[in-house]
Amino acid sequence: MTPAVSDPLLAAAHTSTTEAFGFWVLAPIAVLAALGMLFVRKAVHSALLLATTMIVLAVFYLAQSGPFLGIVQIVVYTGAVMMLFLFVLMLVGVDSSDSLVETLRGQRLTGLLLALGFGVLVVGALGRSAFDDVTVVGLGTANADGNVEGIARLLFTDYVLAFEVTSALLITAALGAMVLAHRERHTPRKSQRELSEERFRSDEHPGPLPPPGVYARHNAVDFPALLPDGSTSDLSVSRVLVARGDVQDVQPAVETTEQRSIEAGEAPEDVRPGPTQGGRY
Amino acid sequence: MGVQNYLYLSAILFTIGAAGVLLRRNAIVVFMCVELMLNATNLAFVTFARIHGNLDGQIIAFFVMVVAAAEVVVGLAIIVTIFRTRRSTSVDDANLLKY
Amino acid sequence: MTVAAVVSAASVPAASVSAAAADSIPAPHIEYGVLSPLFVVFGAAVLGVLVEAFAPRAARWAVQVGLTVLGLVGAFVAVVLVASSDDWKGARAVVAEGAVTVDGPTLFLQGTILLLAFVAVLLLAERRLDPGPSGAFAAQASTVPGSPGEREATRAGAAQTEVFPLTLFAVGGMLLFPAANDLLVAFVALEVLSLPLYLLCGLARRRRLLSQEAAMKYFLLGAFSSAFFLYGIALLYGYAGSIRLSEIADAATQAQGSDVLLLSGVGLVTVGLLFKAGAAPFHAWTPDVYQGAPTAVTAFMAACTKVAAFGALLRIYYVAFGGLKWEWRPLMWGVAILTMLVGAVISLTQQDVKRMLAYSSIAHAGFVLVGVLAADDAGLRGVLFYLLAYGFATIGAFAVVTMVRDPAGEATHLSQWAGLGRRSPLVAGAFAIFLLSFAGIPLTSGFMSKYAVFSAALDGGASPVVVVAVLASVVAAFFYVRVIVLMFFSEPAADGPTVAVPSILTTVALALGVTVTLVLGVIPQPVLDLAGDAAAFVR
Amino acid sequence: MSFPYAPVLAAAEPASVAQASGTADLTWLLLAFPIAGAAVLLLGGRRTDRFGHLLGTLASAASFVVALVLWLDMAGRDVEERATIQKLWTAIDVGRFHVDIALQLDQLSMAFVLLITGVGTLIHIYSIGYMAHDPDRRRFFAYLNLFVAAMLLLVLGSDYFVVYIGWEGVGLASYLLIGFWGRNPAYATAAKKAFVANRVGDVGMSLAIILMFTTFGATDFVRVHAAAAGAGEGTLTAIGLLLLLAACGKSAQLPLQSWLGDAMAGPTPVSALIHAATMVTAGVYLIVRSGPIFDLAPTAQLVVAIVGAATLVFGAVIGLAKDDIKKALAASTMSQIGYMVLAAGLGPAGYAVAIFHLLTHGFFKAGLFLGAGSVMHAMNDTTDMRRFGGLRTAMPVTFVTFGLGYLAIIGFPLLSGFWSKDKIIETAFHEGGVEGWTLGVVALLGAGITAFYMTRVMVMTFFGPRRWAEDAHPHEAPAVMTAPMVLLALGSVFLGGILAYGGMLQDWLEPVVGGHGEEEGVTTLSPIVVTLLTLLVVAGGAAAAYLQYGRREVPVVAPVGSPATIAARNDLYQDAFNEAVLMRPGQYLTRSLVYADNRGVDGAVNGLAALIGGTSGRLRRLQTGFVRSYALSMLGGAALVVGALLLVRI
Repeated sequence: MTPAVSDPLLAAAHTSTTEAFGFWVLAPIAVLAALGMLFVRKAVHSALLLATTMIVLAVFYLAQSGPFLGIVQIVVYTGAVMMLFLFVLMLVGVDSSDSLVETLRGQRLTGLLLALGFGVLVVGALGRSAFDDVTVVGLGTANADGNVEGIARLLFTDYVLAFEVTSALLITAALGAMVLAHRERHTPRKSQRELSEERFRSDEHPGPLPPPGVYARHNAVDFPALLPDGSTSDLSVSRVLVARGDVQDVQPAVETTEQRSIEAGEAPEDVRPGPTQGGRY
Repeated sequence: MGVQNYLYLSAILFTIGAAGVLLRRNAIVVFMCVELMLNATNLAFVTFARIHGNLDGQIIAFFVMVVAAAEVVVGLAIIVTIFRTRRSTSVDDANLLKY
Repeated sequence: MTVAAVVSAASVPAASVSAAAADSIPAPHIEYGVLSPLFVVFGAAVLGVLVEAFAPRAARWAVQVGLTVLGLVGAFVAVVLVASSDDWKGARAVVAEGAVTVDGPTLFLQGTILLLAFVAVLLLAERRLDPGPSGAFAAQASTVPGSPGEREATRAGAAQTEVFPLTLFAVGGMLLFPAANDLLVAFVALEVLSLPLYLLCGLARRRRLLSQEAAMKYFLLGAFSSAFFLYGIALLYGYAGSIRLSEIADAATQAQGSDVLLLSGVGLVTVGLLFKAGAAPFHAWTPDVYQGAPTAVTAFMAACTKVAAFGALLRIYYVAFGGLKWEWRPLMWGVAILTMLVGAVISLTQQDVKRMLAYSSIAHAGFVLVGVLAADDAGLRGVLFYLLAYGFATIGAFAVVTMVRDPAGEATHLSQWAGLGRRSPLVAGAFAIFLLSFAGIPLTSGFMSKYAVFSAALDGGASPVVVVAVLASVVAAFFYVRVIVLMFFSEPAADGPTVAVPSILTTVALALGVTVTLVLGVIPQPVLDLAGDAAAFVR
Repeated sequence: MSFPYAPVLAAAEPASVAQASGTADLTWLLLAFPIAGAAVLLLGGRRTDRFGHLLGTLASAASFVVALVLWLDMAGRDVEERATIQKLWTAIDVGRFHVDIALQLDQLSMAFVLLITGVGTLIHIYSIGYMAHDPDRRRFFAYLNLFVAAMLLLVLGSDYFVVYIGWEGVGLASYLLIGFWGRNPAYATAAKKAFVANRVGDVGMSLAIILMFTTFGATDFVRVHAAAAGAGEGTLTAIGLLLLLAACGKSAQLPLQSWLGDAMAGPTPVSALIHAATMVTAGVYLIVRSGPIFDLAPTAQLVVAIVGAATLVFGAVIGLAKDDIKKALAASTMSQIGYMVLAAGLGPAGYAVAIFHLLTHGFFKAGLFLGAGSVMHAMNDTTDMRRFGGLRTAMPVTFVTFGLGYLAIIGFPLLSGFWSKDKIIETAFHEGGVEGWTLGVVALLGAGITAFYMTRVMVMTFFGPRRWAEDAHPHEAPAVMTAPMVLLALGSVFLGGILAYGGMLQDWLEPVVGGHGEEEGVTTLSPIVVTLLTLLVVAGGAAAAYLQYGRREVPVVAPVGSPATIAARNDLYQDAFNEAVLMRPGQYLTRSLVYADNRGVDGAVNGLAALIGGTSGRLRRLQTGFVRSYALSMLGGAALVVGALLLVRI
């Protein structure tokens, strides 16, 4: 551990004890979160773990004299990009989870081995580069006018062309999202009037359906309503319940044929009321 | 502690991201692993910037974020389109083109 | 045009950040004249986006095609002006605050890309082969294929005219990629050219499942390779403290201590470049994407992306890693040999024309790498010529693919091509010319380009690679000739595909392909001279 | 693919041929007219249907006029200054490989240019009538123009590479024209056969060019011929034999002769122009042009003479039995070109003679073909001579012109063929020794057979009773067709005499092809004796044929005949031979490759091919279609790339 340097300008040149402490606390969290991405089943969990890693990295940016980047990392990356990921996850079903059984033969083993080999190579290369001997210049001088000013100065001189060209990238992204996701309407939207006319002309039930439990001994959802003639209305119970055979017996005065079939546990073939049943409520 | 620890961390994160691309099947998660790789790269850039004492590294990291944002938009749009057609985001299901 | 606005707008926030810093930021100097090809293309693309917003739907297709063609032609004129003007000759160097180098190779490659893009746009704009307002593209890509929504969009005459601005953005990225003088610009250019391509791949009207699959594969693998490219940049930055190519070269030559970091960086940057160029072992995406993408887009990718990727590869390797020749050459030997063998050998058993052309493009990437190996101006000249010749032949070949159709769309299975020469000798003849050029038969451009790169590599001392290259050419030639025999000397199937009559657009594209292939085969000298004059990188 | 080996010989800088200037600057116009004609007709499409035939004819005629002007200009200059080279542009300049597209107009090419444009124009005119009812007449004329341009390039190129371009061009035009009526599968097969045989020849040509380049470091005539003396005889023999292979393909010589008969499937003017007068003589041109190489490679030269002699007899024997008038004429062409090749194989003594026979043959054979076309035209496109007979009264003009051509080809005294064929036989005897005697006797014998089968054609077509089909109403062709026939007939009568007068042609060609050779030769038989002998043999052959076909009834259905006749009718089993020796193995190879493709390594029929096919099949399986597998291969590749680079440092 290098002791902190007193000169504030060079403060960033060497790691302070505080920084070292922060590193050793946060780095394992980042690695664990990253590893977690590989092994959790649910995509949403992966996303949250990634966000964790990103926030840790943001802290590291702050610690390494990059306040601007640290903030941007949180605002843009964790804030915007990860939100986009989450939105899409919502869209495709937030519950979606991977089976962790590998289907490609040998993929997992070779993949892990290769990744390990690659990691060893890169870490080894970094290790052999002997940064221990290199004097870390630190950003004290570069950030003398402030980090944001320093970045701005470079951005609008040396990197101005890249900055301009990035605009093309952003336009492309917007255009791409439009192309793949936006659906243009090719027929005029129907007015309220047209919709209602359509509904009444169709053979569908035009008004509200009778609620369950009307005139019954209970008003629970699985008790069909009783009609004035004492028969039950199968329109009043959810079709799901009918299909499951969960409809309770209300002991009507007159047993209808439907009732009998429900009692027998047979689901009516067409649960939606046909046109002939239209008048039976 | 030497600054190279940040570099080791970035290499490790990069490798984990790469492994994730190979192992995960959900296209969105695969893509998140790519994002992890980019983040690891950014850490390396920031650390190198500190070592060299110039801000170029931070600028590049900044650009990477912008580029990644654009890439995310396009990528997710593609994935959503595929999901609409196939009702699946598994990369293994998209397997018509082969041999 | 818009660029000026961007610059002035950009400097405003910088000024407001800190009054003290504001006056100390010097106004950036951008040589608009020399960079005009780039700005013309991007400007046309932005205009195209505006057209999408404001032009009536019925007029959009025509306006977009016109605008795109105009943009490409204008940019080409600008390239010619820059290349010939005396005023700008002095400015032929590092411009735009050091971000871009405009030198011989840049101008030659930009000219090549613009010409090829022009021909590819003709194919993109073809609407007679696949009748309907949207041509070969989905009426509306956001609808699920086969759904009522899609039928409705088709009925309403929708067309995905965004294809054209997307293409222009991609072309803009391609123009910038080989000109990039620092690795950040290279990375941004790489993304600018890739993102539109990912999108374009998924827009096919027919066989959309395949098309979308291609888009996803291309996108995921492309993003994966970008990450490697970027990590390579990080390592190089860590080594040299800068991402300027020249400064990396300087740092490499004045190396003190360990250069492991440098070499790892070179390796990872190479991964990204070889991926775009379609070289083994990073070629796996090529066949799938080429097969799935709409054929016109495939033609565009196969020709223009390859030129841009190899241009950037050449610049980065010659300028930044020039001093490391002895380190990277064994690696490139291996990659070139592997690429040629994989491409040539696997193409033998392909049954699908587009896939076969994809493998052929892999093999050709290997042949071009042979020229890169020479690592001198002769090699550079050979590669420049090769890219131009191959680009025209490959677009022409894909143009033929778009014309051979059955009721389900393009008939790409090779067995369906049997006897094509009997039904339509002209089209089959054109395809045969392209195949002969791919095979490197004399009197076609393929022969001259192979000769140019192989002889440069021989002089550069890479004779074993050249031997393998010749063997691979023989294997590939066998296959090409077999296809020719299939087309001309076997009986056509009764229910085989027909050769649809295209509009003037595809006809012109095809005619250009044939003409350039033959002319470059018989009188290649003017173009060789041009490439020779251009073949020197400014550091 | 040729590689820049260090050239064995530094090619001498040429100085012997002057750069074109003055009128000779017009040389390029010769090519420009037909190229422009073809381009307009092909690109103009249906719009040019109405005037296409006229434009095509005009282009050819314009070329002929230019040729005449150039010829007069050349004749007006001193002998040493006659040859000129017009450099158009530099085609290739890569490393040590330098090729100029340049046109060399010397006495030899001048003769060819006049023949090609002259006969070509006549045939263009004839085709206006012959193809009048074909809806694709414009396309036909476009191809004809294309052919003329390519043929001119072939004879004008100053570099073997340029000749090769023309060589491929005439092959292409010939392929297009043979298959012009390609809807008929038999015709398409014929086109394919021609295509394949020519490709075999082309391989020889391209190998020869590569060999020249590696030996001499150059491929243009001047430097190659100047440097030839310094090369080893082995190399020169190899080059010579490869050139001979090329010549065999183009000129239908053994063993690549089989395509010519089938090529008669094309329209008759095509047969006259390409398969009688011009293209098939390209092989002779190539051999004569490469004289300096052959002169230094006696073995190759002897092979040339033997091939010529063998083809001469072979073609003549086939001609004996053919009932199809065009096929009989094709066999005769084969045989006559055999004469030329034989002469060209006799060295400097024979070159001029070969060209002499080539020119006269160009006239009378074109005339004969046009006559045959006229007959077919009159007989509803029947080609079977057994259905002809007694046509002399119905078609007097055709009869006379065909008859003059007939007399010329059999060598009737004082007609064209008499002078040139007699000269060949004479030169052969002049060689002396066993070779000279053998070749001479073969040539003499060939003259007899020629007389026999040509008399047979003549008698069966124009004399005897009418054996026409019921619906045949023979009539004379329109003037646009008969006029060219008359002109060609005049050529058949007088051209030989004019060119032979005082050795005019030989003097003209001498600067290019070398001396007469009469002085050097061994006098075995005096010329008078040879001439008399020839006349005797010819008269015998003609008389025998007359007795066979003129005095007896010719059955409408061909009799079974002796085994020899059957063999001759079947082209001496050339196709069977080709099939057994050339095609079958090729087919087995192809099939085994396909099999290997399909079955992977199981079908290890053919070692390497199977290996490659199998490897391909397996490697293909690596392309699993799974993104994750691809990503795996990329990560592996990345690790390999980085590892390989770092390996240097560890």
